[in-house]
Amino acid sequence: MTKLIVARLLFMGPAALLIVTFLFALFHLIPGDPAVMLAGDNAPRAVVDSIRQAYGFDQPLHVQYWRYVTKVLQGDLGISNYTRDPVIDSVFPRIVNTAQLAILSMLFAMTVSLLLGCISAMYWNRPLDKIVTVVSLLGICTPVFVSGLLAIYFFSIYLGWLPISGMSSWRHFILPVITLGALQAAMLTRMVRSCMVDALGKDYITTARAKGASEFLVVFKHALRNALLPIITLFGLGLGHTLGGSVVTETIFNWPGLGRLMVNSILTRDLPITQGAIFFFSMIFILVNLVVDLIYAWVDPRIRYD
Amino acid sequence: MGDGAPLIEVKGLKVHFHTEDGVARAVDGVDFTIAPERTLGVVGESGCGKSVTARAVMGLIEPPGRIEQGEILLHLRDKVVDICRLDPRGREIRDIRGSEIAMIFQEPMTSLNPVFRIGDQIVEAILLHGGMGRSQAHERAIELLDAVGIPMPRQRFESFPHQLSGGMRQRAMIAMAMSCNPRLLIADEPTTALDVTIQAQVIDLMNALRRDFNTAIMFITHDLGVIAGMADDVVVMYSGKIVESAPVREIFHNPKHPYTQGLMNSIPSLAVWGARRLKAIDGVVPSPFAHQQGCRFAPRCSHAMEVCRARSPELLEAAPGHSAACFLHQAAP
Amino acid sequence: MDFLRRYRRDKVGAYFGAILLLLYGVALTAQWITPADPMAINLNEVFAPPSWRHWLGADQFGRDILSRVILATQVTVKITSAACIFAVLTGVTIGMFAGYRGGWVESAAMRATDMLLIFPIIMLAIVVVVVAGPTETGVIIALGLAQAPQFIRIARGVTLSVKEELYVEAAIAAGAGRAHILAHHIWPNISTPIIVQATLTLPVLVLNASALSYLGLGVQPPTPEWGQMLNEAKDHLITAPHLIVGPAAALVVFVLSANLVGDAVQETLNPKLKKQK
Amino acid sequence: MNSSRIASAGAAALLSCALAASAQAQDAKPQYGGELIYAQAGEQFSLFPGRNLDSGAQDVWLYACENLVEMNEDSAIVPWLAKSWTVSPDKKVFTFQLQEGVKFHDGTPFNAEAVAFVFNEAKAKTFIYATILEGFESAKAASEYSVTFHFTSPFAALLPNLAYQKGKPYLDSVKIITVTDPAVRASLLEKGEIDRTVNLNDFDIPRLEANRSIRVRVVPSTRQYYVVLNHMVHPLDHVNVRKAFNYAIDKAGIVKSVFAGRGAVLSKAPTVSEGVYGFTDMRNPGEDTIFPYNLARAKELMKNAGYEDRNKDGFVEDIRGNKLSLNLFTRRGGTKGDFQVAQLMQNFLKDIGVEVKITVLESAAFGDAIKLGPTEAKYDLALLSWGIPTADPDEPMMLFTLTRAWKPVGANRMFYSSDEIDRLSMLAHSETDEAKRKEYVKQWMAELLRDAPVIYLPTLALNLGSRNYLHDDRILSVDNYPAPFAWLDKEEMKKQGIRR
Repeated sequence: MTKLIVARLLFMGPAALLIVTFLFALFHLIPGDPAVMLAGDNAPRAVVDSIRQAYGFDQPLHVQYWRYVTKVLQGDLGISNYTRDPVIDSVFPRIVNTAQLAILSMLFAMTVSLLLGCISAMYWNRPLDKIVTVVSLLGICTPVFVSGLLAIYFFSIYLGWLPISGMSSWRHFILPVITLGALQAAMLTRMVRSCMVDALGKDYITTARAKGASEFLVVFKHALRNALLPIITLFGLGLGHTLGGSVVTETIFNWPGLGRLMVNSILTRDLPITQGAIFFFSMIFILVNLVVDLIYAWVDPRIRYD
Repeated sequence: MGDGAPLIEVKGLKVHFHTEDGVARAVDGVDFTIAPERTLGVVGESGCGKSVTARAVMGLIEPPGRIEQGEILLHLRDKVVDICRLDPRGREIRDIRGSEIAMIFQEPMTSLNPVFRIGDQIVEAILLHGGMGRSQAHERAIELLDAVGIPMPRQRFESFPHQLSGGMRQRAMIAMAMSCNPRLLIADEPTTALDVTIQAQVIDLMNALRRDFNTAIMFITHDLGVIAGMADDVVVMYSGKIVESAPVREIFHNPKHPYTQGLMNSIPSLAVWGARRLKAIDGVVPSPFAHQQGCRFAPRCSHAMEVCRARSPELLEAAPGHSAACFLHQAAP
Repeated sequence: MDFLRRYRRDKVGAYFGAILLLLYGVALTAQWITPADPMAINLNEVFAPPSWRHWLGADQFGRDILSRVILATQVTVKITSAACIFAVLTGVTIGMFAGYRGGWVESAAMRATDMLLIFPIIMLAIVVVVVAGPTETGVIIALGLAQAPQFIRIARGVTLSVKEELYVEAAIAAGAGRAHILAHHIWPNISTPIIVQATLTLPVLVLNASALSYLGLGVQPPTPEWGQMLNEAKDHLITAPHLIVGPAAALVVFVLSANLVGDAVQETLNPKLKKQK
Repeated sequence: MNSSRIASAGAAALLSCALAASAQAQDAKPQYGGELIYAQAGEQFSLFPGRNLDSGAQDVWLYACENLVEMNEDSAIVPWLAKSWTVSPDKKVFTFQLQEGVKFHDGTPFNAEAVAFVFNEAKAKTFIYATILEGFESAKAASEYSVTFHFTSPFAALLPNLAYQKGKPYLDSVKIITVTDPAVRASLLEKGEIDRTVNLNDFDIPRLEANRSIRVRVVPSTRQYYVVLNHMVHPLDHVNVRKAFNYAIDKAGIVKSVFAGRGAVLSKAPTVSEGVYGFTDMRNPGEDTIFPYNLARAKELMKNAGYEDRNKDGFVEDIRGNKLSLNLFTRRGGTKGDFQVAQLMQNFLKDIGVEVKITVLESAAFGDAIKLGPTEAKYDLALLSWGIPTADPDEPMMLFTLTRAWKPVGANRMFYSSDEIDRLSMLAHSETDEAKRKEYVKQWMAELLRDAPVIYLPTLALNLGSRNYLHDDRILSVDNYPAPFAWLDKEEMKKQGIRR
């Protein structure tokens, strides 16, 4: 097991370098010139050239690349083209914000989906199951910006209970967490339901009942432990996605998260910020996947890792 | 049947499955009794309803299956309980399952939960019915693993099902079943999935346990050889009904129902020298969905008479302790 | 075919199966069955509420929303279905192969999947525009690629567990080749979560398609597309609420029927489930 | 990131950070204290003035810093930290007399040294806007309170002398938050979580105005939409075709459907709008805008340019029979309503039989596509907008219509060239006599109407939503929203249940 952990952690180094190089090449492959973006549509060439010269965009690519990599190796992720603030100062706090939102919404999603999924599997094809199915499907179909805006209009303005934007108190967390969590919960419920049905059909369930185990024990211990495999995979993916930041949720609830920063930096070709954001995000993502794989082995002994 | 009160009395049991394709009459009126500390062999081709009967006794009939009619009387020390009337997911039936009646299944590969250790699954069975702390249960489980002949029981306690062979897993199942000294052990084709050598070991093991734990066994199989080595009394089932019931010697040497005779003729016997063609019973087992007048075996029965096609025979005594459901041995009413 | 006979008996599956077929029928014949010209702009009817002339009302340029939803069905259903199939095919083959081979092949494939997941879909889309140009195939590849990792991980997870089963070893002992094993033993076990996941990704694909249209990918105006219509309706949620009804209803019907058909298919393929009912 | 544009008010506005020291008693009603919460749309901005061009950034400056001179509602240059200023006869040296007794936040005195330092530093560090001060050489402190600016070439600067307001600000502090989604900004204003916000969705304004405790101000801006006609592409080099395209566009329809009737105003003059110096109404009498919507006239112009629908397929063909089909490049979300206007262009030009294919490009890719020279540019039409932050026509004249300013050098993406336009532009560039300069600008605009190098479209309007307990904040047509002397009516805030 430890061999696996060490291998994955060692992998993070080269992976980061690979990503940085890949991004650098990509940014110079796709159209879009930061100097033009900075100067604006109507700026004369003189202005554009002066910016390009001032920011070192006119250096040959390999020089720019080498200068960037050496700085990164010393832990300096460079400064943003726009705000000229160090990348770490603008990226790191956003990762913390996104992580808070992601973890809370995934916990919300997990509890809701495990509960609903198991219930609808126990009452397979009976009215309760049908209701859960339709509700979870509606949850998936509603785009986050619709559910978000409606939640704001109803809870914040009409009822006036909850604040709309900002992060200062716990009450600010309720709407974004539930909106983002609801989407993930809807997805996970469907998967939990189908995996639970699969598991409940197995022979060891009959054995468990033959032992005199209660229905609760049969479903939530014997069946659930076996259904956890695909569920954990999806949970890991869901966490990965939400850690990447849900651009829409962050825009609607004005949540200064990683998602919005990453997308904006791509659209405005602010390469240092994109690199910094994706660099941190990839590290977190690899860690999340490592944790998921460890949980995997713990849950399913048949998968040998030693 | 043995003297004294029976352990299990099954009367007029009917279990039907309501599926889209129609109503399947898996068990269509079955009567038999199981005496304490005796082994009842239930034999019949696959699809004759023997497994459904076994699960009915354990109260494991889940929708779309439903017990239409009949009683399954379990004689406990202080009272008699009708298992048919108990709620399959209720508290009362759960106290019986695993402690009064235990069950082992055909597929050792899938009957044990793959993600839990063998020992833990046995400990769970013990703890479900109380009377012991966790550490005591731990030791008890190891004793049981040893009792069923699993080498290095302390280490095997920690291993997972997929780390054991088919035979070992079946032994673990038996250990789990016996963990609460059940008064009846239902074995639903426990040897079918095993190869012959392991089969013999499991049968010897069950006979030994029967004596040590003086447990009654309801042994379900389609293998007449296993019945011969195992059963005290035998019940032969055909298409949801019992066609013959007698002590094991009677069944093998003096089969009265044409179907039982057909089964006996289809066994290769060492006793008879020289090659003789084995006689197979011609025709096919009727579908459980079919509504058929008269005796279900009539279409395939060489002695079929007019009355056999008109009405279905009752299971009546043709000789002391030996009953058959066939008009050959009863006066037509 | 026996599958159809058994499938039809499941009332819900049959009913929603019919709706799904109807939807694909609409998608095929969209151009000819729209009540009005979906592109006709009429600035006197800006945001006209639902009326006899416009059953679902008119949008910002006075175009008939019902006609646009119908025409959009063609675009959206085609793109999302193709992208879903692309994701399933690539995902399952890579996932099964990686799970089965194990060793460095598996870890290489899984790390590549992680890489794919790290890049936001917008980045993937821009690269695809440069490589494949702003065509529909471009959209399909970008959308499919973004969803493939989910299938890869599920397929790999289940393959790892199934590979350990005795009957797989028995099949190998019987001389079955790897392809045979994957097709006959591993795929039936994977089909359940994969089918569910496939029907789950449809709504995500529709919404991602609209995010991509911001980048000038695929559908160029004035051809309508559900995701785009939903986005435009977002800005007028309060002033013109009727704008969102058309595309949202279409999306719900499409996803609901796809998922319920998925359930029914899953049930017919897996008879053991029937016993449960 | 809404479109960035050249920042700060050109030659006349010089930059420094200071707080006016002497306080003057105001009438009793305005009261001190309280925090103003202002929600702004721009995402990318930096507090360091020299670094960023984003309009969002400029808002921030206006709270924290003050210029030597300011611009008021009707875009006249108003003295601020500089009492007065004079220009040398050869227009190469400008001398500013500064206010006495003004201190920086940290107490250091505000004097000529500080001003000179700021500007020399800007030039040395190549701050973005420094290069806009064409020909700026250096700044010297002539005395304690007078600073001189030396230019290599004459630079027209308009310096009327008006009274100014001075005093101590009423607010304790200003909290600026960034909310990118307009619908969320509107709901924050309704809920009272913010006091003031800009760039509201035009369709939300009627709802907000209906709310008693909210006041919405709408002001025409200096940003005018236009469609580039690539003169390198036949027949766009033909003036009748360009005029036909102009007449074919229903500008009122655009204002109504895309901008809810109030988010934009019909343009009264080419490129230059009301807030800009030298503006005169160029509309013919009785017409609501330049090139008013006239489908018949447009078709007629196309006809005598040789374009008719010969094969009755709904599209016009030239004499040799090939169909007139053009591509239109546009961005999406760059400027308010750009994607919608592009679709309407496609529809209106289809009415006169011209097939238009829209290519929506992601902002950076669009930037690349429209920076190319005459031979590489691939667009026939491109939807853009021209804002004039300096409120002085010199910028569009020098960069937009001049032959010398063809892309990639300037911003003449039409590759349009007219001697008369060049002549008028150079004259206006260095003419300091007000009357003469206004006349040149007028002739320049008349020439643009005669030659129609682009399709002229409506001018955007700016909006500012604020709670009614906020008083004395201002909105300028150059997309600035200064509020240095704003104050909050505490009782009204309590009445509205705003607790902070």
